[in-house]
Amino acid sequence: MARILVTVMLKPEILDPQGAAVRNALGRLGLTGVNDVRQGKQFVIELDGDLDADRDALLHKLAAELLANPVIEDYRLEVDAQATA
Amino acid sequence: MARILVTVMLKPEILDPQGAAVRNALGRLGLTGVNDVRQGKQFVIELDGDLDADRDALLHKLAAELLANPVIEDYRLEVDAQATA
Amino acid sequence: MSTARVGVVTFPGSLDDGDAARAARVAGADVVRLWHADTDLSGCDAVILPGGFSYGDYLRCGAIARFSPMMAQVVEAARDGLPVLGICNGFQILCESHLLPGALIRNDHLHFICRDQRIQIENNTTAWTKDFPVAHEIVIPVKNGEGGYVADDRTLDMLEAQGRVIARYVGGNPNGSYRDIAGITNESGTVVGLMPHPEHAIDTLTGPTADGLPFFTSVMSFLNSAGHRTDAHAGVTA
Amino acid sequence: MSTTTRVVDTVQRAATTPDIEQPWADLGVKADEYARIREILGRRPTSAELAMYSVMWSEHCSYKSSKVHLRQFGDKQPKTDALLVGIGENAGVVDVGDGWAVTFKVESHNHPSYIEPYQGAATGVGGIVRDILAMGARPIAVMDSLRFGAPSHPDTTRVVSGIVAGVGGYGNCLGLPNIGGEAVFDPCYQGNPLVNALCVGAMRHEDIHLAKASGVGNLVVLYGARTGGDGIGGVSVLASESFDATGPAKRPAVQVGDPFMEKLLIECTLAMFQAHLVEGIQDLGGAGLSCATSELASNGDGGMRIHLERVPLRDATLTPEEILMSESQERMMAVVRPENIEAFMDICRRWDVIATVVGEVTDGTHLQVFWHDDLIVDVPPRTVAHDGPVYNRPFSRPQWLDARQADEPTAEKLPRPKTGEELRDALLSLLGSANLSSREWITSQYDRYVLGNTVLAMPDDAGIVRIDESSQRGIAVSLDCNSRFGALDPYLGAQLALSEAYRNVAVTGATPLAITDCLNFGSPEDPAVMWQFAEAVRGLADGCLELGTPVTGGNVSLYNQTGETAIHPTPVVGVLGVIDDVRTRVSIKGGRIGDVVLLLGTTAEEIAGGEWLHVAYGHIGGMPPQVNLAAEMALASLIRAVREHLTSAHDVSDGGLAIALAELVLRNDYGLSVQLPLQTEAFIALFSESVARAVVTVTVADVDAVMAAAAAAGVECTPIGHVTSDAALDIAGCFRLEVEQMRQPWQAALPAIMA
Ligand SMILES: Nc1ncnc2c1ncn2[C@@H]1O[C@H](COP(=O)(O)OP(=O)(O)O)[C@@H](O)[C@H]1O
Ligand SMILES: [Mg+2]
Repeated sequence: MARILVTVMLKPEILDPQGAAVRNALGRLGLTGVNDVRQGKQFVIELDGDLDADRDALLHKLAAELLANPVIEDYRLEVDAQATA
Repeated sequence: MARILVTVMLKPEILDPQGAAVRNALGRLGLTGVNDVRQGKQFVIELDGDLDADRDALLHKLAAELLANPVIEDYRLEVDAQATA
Repeated sequence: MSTARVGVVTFPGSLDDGDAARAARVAGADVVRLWHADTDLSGCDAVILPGGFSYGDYLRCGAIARFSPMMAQVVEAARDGLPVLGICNGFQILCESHLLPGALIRNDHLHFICRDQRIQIENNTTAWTKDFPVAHEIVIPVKNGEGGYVADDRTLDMLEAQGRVIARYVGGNPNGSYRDIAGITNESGTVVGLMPHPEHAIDTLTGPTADGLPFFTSVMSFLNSAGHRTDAHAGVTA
Repeated sequence: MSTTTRVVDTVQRAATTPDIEQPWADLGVKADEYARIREILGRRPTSAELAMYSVMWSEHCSYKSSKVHLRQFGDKQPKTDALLVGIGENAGVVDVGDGWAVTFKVESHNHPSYIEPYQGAATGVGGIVRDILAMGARPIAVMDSLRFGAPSHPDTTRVVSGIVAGVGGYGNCLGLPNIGGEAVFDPCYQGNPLVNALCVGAMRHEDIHLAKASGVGNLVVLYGARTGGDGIGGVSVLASESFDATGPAKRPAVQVGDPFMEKLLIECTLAMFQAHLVEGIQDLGGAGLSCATSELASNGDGGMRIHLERVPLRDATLTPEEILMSESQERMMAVVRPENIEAFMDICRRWDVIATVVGEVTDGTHLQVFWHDDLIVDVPPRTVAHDGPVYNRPFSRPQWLDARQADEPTAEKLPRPKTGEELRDALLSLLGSANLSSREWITSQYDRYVLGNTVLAMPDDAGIVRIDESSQRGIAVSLDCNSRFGALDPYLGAQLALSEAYRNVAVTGATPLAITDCLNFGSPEDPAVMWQFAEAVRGLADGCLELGTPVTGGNVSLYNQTGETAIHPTPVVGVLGVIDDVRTRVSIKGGRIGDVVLLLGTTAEEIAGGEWLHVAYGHIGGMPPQVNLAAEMALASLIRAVREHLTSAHDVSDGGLAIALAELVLRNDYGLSVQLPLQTEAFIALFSESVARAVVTVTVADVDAVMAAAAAAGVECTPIGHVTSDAALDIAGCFRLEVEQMRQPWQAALPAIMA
């Protein structure tokens, strides 16, 4: 079994209204010195068997084009070594 | 500067319609053996100065009660050591 | 006896506050508009948390509104018996505030949905449903993107056992709500959360039906029946 | 971080370095335009000035290709007392009676919606709402006219789902009911989807605000979102000029909307209007600060000074040129008297909106922009905002058009259904087609109830919103266009769009008053396209003159083409009507068992460009239906006169009578028993798309009164059947279809495309 984490964040230059809302809320609730908050998505993907080269390549492609919207988002893909047997 | 990552995921027993939709899409696009997909949120929080004990405690409280809804979600808080000066 | 005062809270991003105020007025209430940043319930005998996208609903619906100064007042007063109706975003705020159990998540089909929805009123003893006949079926608009009611099985069983599911979807579940739940109440039947929008169904000119009006007349009858006019709330807010 | 030794290109530097090479061509400025800028200024422009001129003189902002034609809307403007503010302002304003004024406009956001469908469509809605707000009105409803590529194309679901979610996501979050629109699929829009968004606002006459900066010493305030690098991909060439080694940060071409911020902006702006704190106001849309400052200054009576470094930024690396051109959303600019500024700021604080005094109105004649202490822009504002280039682009009737028009869809060439069974199957295939099937997959994603004043919305012919709860006064709006008609004949195509929108408003019982339009065409550099454009404008202007409904404003979107292939001419027309008591409106919903069905209007053999031909053969050829605006007016006044007698009404347009009848049955779950007029072939009676027709239901007792009124109005009125209780459409001698047989394909089509 393999467990993959894909994290998708808006590109730094793109407006992130959700992050801004969270930043303001944190400030209102007393957290000082909050410089910036960005909000993204995390996908936890559990695959049967292990991640061979083919599936790894496909996964990267799908992360880049399906999970992330390449026009406005970047993605990061990590294999969760602990959970991956 | 400190950089904190808060990841919020639905508790395992709660239905995750977004995760299910992603699982189906991955399958349709040819990724085999996808067992499960869960979709959560990740917040990247940049703080001025370093994370003292007070702010750390407040941040945990806010992560638990504001960033996550404890009724349906769990959170994980990590300090991004690399980015944190 | 003076007319009952019903407060409607406006948060930044509230959208149905005007509609809720209109509905309460049509039901005969003296309507007071309450502002999220204020800390005074202005002697209201009941409060409505209207629909909309408070704070853009960016983090989670209702998550940020819950921390507003006005909500601190509402939560405290609700624990002392103030009737509170949360519609849609208001329902989400009530769950986020833990005045009601469970939570509302993204619709199972992942789309915003606006349609005329059949629902059955299953509990006509709450402050907000007492004017409905038993097991009455009505049609009112439902419109939400995150309207799926979820809770763990124990909570759901408890709500069922205590008759606290006040309304259920019939003829198709619009959002994947567990057990077709459209609305629930607290133990005392004073706080009600409802996903569909009765305030958009108070006359047939602008709504699909006038089936929503009894929610608003109910609270008036509730307040007017002996013992529930809570001038005592002045004490809470003072 | 790189240290940047930035050279500020000041006015003084420009004067002393006339020969520096400037990247005008990369900014889309033509050689003669650059020469003209130098002539206007008497020197080379600074890079900031070049930035301003380049965006303001672009096709999108200056209308340089379309201007010479659009003048006809003014020249041929019908006499009317209804027009309070005409073309040229952010949006036109119409008097709707009782001291109420309504402003409405449709605008395109086509290209961005192809690149990033969700955000493109969302920011399209956001932009048009700010236009309406800037007139002093409270936005009260939105509509959207959408065009997508072929239903079967692999890219279509991405575009449709993103655009629909974007229109809904933004409009729903603003709390504006969506009261109608269109959604059309055609291969000509592959790669060129159209998103035309309309917003309507209402205000009292005295609340009309204009975009002008007057009153020396008055303050210029920028409020709303911070400025980021949105939509300025192109200007980066300027920024790279100004930096040494290291290039500028990457700038997004995609604008991301924040509807929550816009909602705050609306409430905050309306509160300022109410407190009379605003002297002049302008929204920031295309060309951002360049546009807002130059237009405000140019419409005012003095000059303006702006301190650009005061603009709150989301991205500290932005250069002054980029700040001037940024298209960051959700921003407004107001002119405020100094004595009112505290009150203004208080309102902004209440709504958590950032507001900054960035300049003032001066007694000069120039718009001057400072970056810290350096003067970087010093221009006569009119030359930027209004005196842009005007092209007389060559246009000529395309040679292929004769052949196309001669290619009549005759029965010999393209066989038509004859037997009852064939006619029934034809109706079923239309009901299950991409363009005539239920729009519910789309419209159920839009909130139509918010604000509690929606009297009619989808699937009715026009949207109606009440504007005054005490008097029950309301307005009706419809957006329409069949672009295949335009492909056959652009002059007639534009008039047919007008005709249909007018009819949709009229069948509700409202009185059509005024027009807005969004002209979507291919490249103006192609003389054939330019001819189509010119013909469409001429057709629309002539049509509006005849109907007595002025064009109050609109939008032009050119370059909608892929390679050499342009979209069909798509002049989307929005008609606004007034109804003095919304309780008297007539809807598709209605009619009781036993009611008589009347067909109003005259049917001729008009098949070309219509839906049956499109679905059966995908054929484009022949001449579109004949335009008869006098008949439209007669139909409209008839319906208005007898509206109290009508239990329901529905216009006959796309798909002809067959579709109109099927829609009545589907909406009301009753049956219709119909006898087609004997003198017409059944196929023509059912599927022809002749104009100026409607079906209405009336109680038996009222039939004579309505027939008499029709005779008096000169409208042919034919009883064709009655309402029955058996939930089926029964066309005597042809076929019988149960409601559920029709509902199945009708409901399944869009979900199947989107699956
Ligand atoms: N994109 C859209 N947005 C909102 N409403 C729409 C859209 N597309 C279609 N509708 C609505 O669906 C109904 C049917 O559309 P259509 O058949 O094009 O109407 P019509 O032929 O009367 O112009 C109308 O009420 C129309 O306003
Ligand atoms: Mg119509």
